[in-house]
Amino acid sequence: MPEKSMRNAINDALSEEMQRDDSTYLIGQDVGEPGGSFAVTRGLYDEFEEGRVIDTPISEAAIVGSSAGAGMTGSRPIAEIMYADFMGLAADQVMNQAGLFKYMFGGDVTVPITIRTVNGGPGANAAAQHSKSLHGLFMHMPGVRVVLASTPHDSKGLLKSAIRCDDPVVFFEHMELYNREAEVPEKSYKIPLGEADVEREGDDVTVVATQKMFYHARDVAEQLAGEISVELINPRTVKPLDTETLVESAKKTGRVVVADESVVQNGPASYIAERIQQEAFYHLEAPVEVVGVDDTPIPFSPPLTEAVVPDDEDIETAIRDMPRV
Amino acid sequence: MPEKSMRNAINDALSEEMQRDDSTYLIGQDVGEPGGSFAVTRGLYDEFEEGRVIDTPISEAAIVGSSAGAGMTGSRPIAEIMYADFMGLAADQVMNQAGLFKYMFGGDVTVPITIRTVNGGPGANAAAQHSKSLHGLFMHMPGVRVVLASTPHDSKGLLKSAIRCDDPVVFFEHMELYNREAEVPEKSYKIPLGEADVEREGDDVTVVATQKMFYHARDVAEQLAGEISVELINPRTVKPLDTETLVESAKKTGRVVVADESVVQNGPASYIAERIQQEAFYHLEAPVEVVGVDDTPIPFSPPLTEAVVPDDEDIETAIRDMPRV
Amino acid sequence: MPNVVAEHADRLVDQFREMVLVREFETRVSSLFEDNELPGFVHLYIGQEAIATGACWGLKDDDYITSTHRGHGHSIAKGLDPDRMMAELFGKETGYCGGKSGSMHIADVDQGMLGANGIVGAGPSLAVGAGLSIQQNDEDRVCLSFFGEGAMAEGVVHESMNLAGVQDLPVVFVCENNQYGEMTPAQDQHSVEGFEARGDVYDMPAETVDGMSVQSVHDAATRATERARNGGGPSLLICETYRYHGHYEGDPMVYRTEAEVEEWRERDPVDTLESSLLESGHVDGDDVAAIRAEASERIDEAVEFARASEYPDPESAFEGVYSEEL
Amino acid sequence: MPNVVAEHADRLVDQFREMVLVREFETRVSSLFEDNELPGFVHLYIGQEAIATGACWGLKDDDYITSTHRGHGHSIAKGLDPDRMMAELFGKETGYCGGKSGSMHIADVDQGMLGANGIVGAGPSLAVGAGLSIQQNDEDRVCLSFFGEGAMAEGVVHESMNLAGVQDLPVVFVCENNQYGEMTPAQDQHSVEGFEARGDVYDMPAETVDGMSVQSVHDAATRATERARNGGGPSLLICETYRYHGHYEGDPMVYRTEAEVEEWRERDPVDTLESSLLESGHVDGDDVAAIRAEASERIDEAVEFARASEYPDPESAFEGVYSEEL
Ligand SMILES: Cc1ncc(C[n+]2csc(CCOP(=O)(O)OP(=O)(O)O)c2C)c(N)n1
Ligand SMILES: Cc1ncc(C[n+]2csc(CCOP(=O)(O)OP(=O)(O)O)c2C)c(N)n1
Ligand SMILES: [Mg+2]
Ligand SMILES: [Mg+2]
Repeated sequence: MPEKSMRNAINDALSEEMQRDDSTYLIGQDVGEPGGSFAVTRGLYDEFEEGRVIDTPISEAAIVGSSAGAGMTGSRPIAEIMYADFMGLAADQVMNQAGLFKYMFGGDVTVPITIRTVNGGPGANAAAQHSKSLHGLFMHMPGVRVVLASTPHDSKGLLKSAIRCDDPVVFFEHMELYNREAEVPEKSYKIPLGEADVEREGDDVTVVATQKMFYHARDVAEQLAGEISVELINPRTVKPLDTETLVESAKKTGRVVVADESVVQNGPASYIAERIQQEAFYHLEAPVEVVGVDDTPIPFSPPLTEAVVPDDEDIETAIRDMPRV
Repeated sequence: MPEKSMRNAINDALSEEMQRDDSTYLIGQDVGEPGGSFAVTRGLYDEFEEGRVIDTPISEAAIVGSSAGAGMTGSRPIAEIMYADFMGLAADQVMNQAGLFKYMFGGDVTVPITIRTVNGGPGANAAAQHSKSLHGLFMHMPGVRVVLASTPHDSKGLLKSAIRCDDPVVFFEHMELYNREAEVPEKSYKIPLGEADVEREGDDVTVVATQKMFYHARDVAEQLAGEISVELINPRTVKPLDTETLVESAKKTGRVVVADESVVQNGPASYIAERIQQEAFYHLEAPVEVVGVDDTPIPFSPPLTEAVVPDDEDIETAIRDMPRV
Repeated sequence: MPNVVAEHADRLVDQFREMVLVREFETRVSSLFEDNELPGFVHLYIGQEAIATGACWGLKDDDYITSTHRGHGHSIAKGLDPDRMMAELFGKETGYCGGKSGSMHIADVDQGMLGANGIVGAGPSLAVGAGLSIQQNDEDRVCLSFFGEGAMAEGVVHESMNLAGVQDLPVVFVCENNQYGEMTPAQDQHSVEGFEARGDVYDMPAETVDGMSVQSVHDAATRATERARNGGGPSLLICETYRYHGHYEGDPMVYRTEAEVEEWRERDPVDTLESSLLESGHVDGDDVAAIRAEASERIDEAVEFARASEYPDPESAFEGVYSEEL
Repeated sequence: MPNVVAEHADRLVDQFREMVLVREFETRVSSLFEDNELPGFVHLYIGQEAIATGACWGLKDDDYITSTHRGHGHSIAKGLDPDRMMAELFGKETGYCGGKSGSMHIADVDQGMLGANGIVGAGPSLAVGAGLSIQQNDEDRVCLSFFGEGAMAEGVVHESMNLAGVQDLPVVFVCENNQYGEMTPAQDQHSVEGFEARGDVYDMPAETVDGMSVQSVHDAATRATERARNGGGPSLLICETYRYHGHYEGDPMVYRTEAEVEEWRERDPVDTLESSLLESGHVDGDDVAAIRAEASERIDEAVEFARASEYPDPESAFEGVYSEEL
């Protein structure tokens, strides 16, 4: 299998799905001729006929709102919002429009839209308004599915499923992972929304890790091998959440660390921890440990960013601090 | 002590604080001469001199954004957003502006603004876009404090603290509680942000309940008295959260139910449950139970609304289902 | 207007019939609400009938509209069935949305009605999306987007008109200026004189129309929809009108005088049209009485249908959130 | 422009000095960035100097401005200290925000600079808030709000201008039309010809200004700020300009031609002013050389200051989120 960056794997998914289905189109700021701000959509403007790749004004609400309207009228739009940080400007369009129509209108309508956005990479030192991981906000909105891209392989398969899904999906790509390369199959494949991936089996402790934290956790698991046996799970989609896989693992190991780059306060890692504790309670040796950002905006200066954003050291500490490991 | 509705207690708090501090002003849709959509601001337009109570166009982003700017320049604005459901339109102004300035600008600036809004009352059958409880979204935003009004007494004291607080505060009033009456002291008083209220002591099970769920829980505790001894706690502020009081109670009773009207998925009740499980783990007899809305928009028709929104029955069931109670 | 009436007599009689039906629907809703037969709250269209009827008249079944919290008139004008609308207001399972929407979210996407909407200013961005669908597939359709003058202040309305202008979309923006947004006068919320200048901002034709005259609305809307159909891009119509009832049923209406209401009533779209038709001799008193009786009966039926219908199964409350269960 | 130069020679020389300083700051930042001395990313103001300098010239220390992601020029023009700015770009503790902001959020509220802002379109609503503070306290202040033409498409900018218009606030909206929003030409994002019509929409004077001429910007801004100070309400200035560098440093700039850049360079605000001043005899070559050398030294100092400063204590990362620890 050839190696591909996550950027190119996503680009492939977009290209394949747009070829497959004429009702798809791409819409966002600079996604057209310029090829997107992280070059993810490069080449698509030339590949497809006029109008399939639409550059917009800087209008996040209209990008997402129009996608909701287009989704109801036979299109399958794929919208891009440059950074998840800007999703606040389109929060109503996700929460009160796209996410509610199916239900509110009695169940028959579908709103098959995908909103791709970038969980800002704090490591790029773009500071507090361009660095946040914000999938937690959207997990709280009924009717909306929430997917996290981590590996090139998964990103491609998940994005294809997201585009084909008849519900609104918010698809988060982590900025610092675009250049990561890994093997990606040549042939077309999808990964169902709602299936966690057990990346590595283990007996002593379960680590549930998303996006960049997944890579940190993988390194840690590798290093600890022989000493502590880590079972590493990437949930991949957080809504729906594959609680079954997570709970099963928790029951086996009895110890769980959940690592996610979002803020911990009412954040996704805390929620996942709660679900596991709820369902695996009588099998747990210790409370589920949460690794994330502790109620702090992302600062600019590298030593400050490093202090705030969790890394492999924090995951290792959480594992080692588990009682009786 | 005289009895007062929550509406009037809030009105009193606004009036007292606006008299006390000339740098305060009220801003929102219909808050002026019309007296606000739930009549909460009635009389204030006449009470204060011109310009202190400002009616705006229907522009949620500008209402909150301008408050952030005014807060930085010596004012202490009190903004009203008619329904929490509309806060999506001002999410950026809370998350990326008001909430971040102090930190992002190096710590010296303060943004002393209060955003009052209404956690929609699903019982009023206003359906999916006018019924949500949305404090969970704002708990996830660093720099922002989040307060919930439940009783007339607490509402007044908490709102006064919120207005005097030098940080942005989102203050949620539950629509169905405006008419509830209870004793409110004549003299001025404040309730600190971050102190839970132990409404009732008990030994068998701790119930943590917010806003309308607090009243349901109070009724249930009353009914169960003699059979099951319920300790009832109203967290009052969810950011900061008085984890200490909650955990102490959990350690004592060993069984906890958290009831909140928000969606459970990545919602405040789940987060509170997680915090308690984390810190009281070794004292718990059972996993913390969560009562809330299960991943569903609020429907219109009364039998549907009743099915979706938790009530006293759900709280009682959760208590009775606790193992070995 | 005698000449105009003569020229378009048949259509005007039909439009009169529809406007009477809308008025009858709304008047009945008002009393049902007062009698506590309807849950939630309702915003009535009484006074604005000429706009929905005039603007939707030339639309095809497969054209689209977006609506607002004040959407009953738009729904009827787009061909929705009063039975199922009324059943929805009652929260019954036979309602358009199975009791999930109520007044504020009635929708029938198959009929091109993309939904009433409880978020002020939400419709225009949906209309832009419908316009994008039409443009993508080169369809012979248009989308009309109704919104109140209060919505003019919402950011997303601005974004949407700008995007429609830049992309030359087949969307007609129909602003109904009924002089108030809730309890606050329009002139306290905007430079009302500046509404038309938005045409220059978004590079689309803009026109102010007498919203109490179905003929005027019809003419302007026909020009705008034809232009949109022919690839000429979006337009903006500002229709001057008034609502006689409160913002919501139960509104004490302290913010305006009876005299003001009376002044507007003199321009009532239904009554003035009736007078013109009578004057020009295209209908007589009996015809009018028949039309009114017919509307009344139609709404009787709708109310009966709604009353006789069942409440939805509570279990259905948990269905339809996702396209398949999660 | 000889007459104008003669009349305002002293001011123009001072403005020239400031514009040279901004250009020197930005040019140095560009090379520091290329040398990987600066973390994050930076958006440079080169080409637009006349706007910040011209618009801020008449401001008092206690007047306010709001800025953008491209904010270094505004900061210098509002009197911020290049040392502390540069230290902030380096992420050092002596920076304006202790290393927490970087290029995109430099602020000094005490100096009336309400912050660069990484959210396009965020500034105007903050400016409206400053305007409300000024109005509440009847202060003799104004707020200038700088934003790019791309921000014109953001809903909150529309809401803010509307609110400023309705409330008659002392705010001057300064739109810098540098022809591009990131990589997309302005005319693909708006009806550029329609920018001025926003004045009619919000009932405020609107004026298009040569943003390459400090004199033109100065004149228009002076009129607008005077009007605002005197209770005359808000205005809109649209300043036509250009950025020579990429949207961000590192931008490959495939979206425009070298010829286009060259065309604009002929109108360079610093060079044309230099020529005018030389021509009119108010400065000679030595003066210019001295001014340029002085700026260069000033920036040398700033860089030295920044380099010599310490990184902040990592523990400080957790401080300053709330006014007291939660
Ligand atoms: C985003 C949002 N803000 C506020 C409201 C509350 N609200 C409902 S209707 C209304 C007034 C709307 O005025 P207008 O657009 O003129 O429509 P009209 O009611 O006059 O038909 C307001 C403020 C809302 N529903 N949505
Ligand atoms: C809300 C938001 N959307 C998108 C972006 C990404 N972005 C940063 S600068 C920029 C272009 C802004 O254009 P303009 O307002 O003309 O300012 P200029 O860069 O030309 O100075 C964009 C789209 C952002 N920072 N914020
Ligand atoms: Mg209106
Ligand atoms: Mg620009």
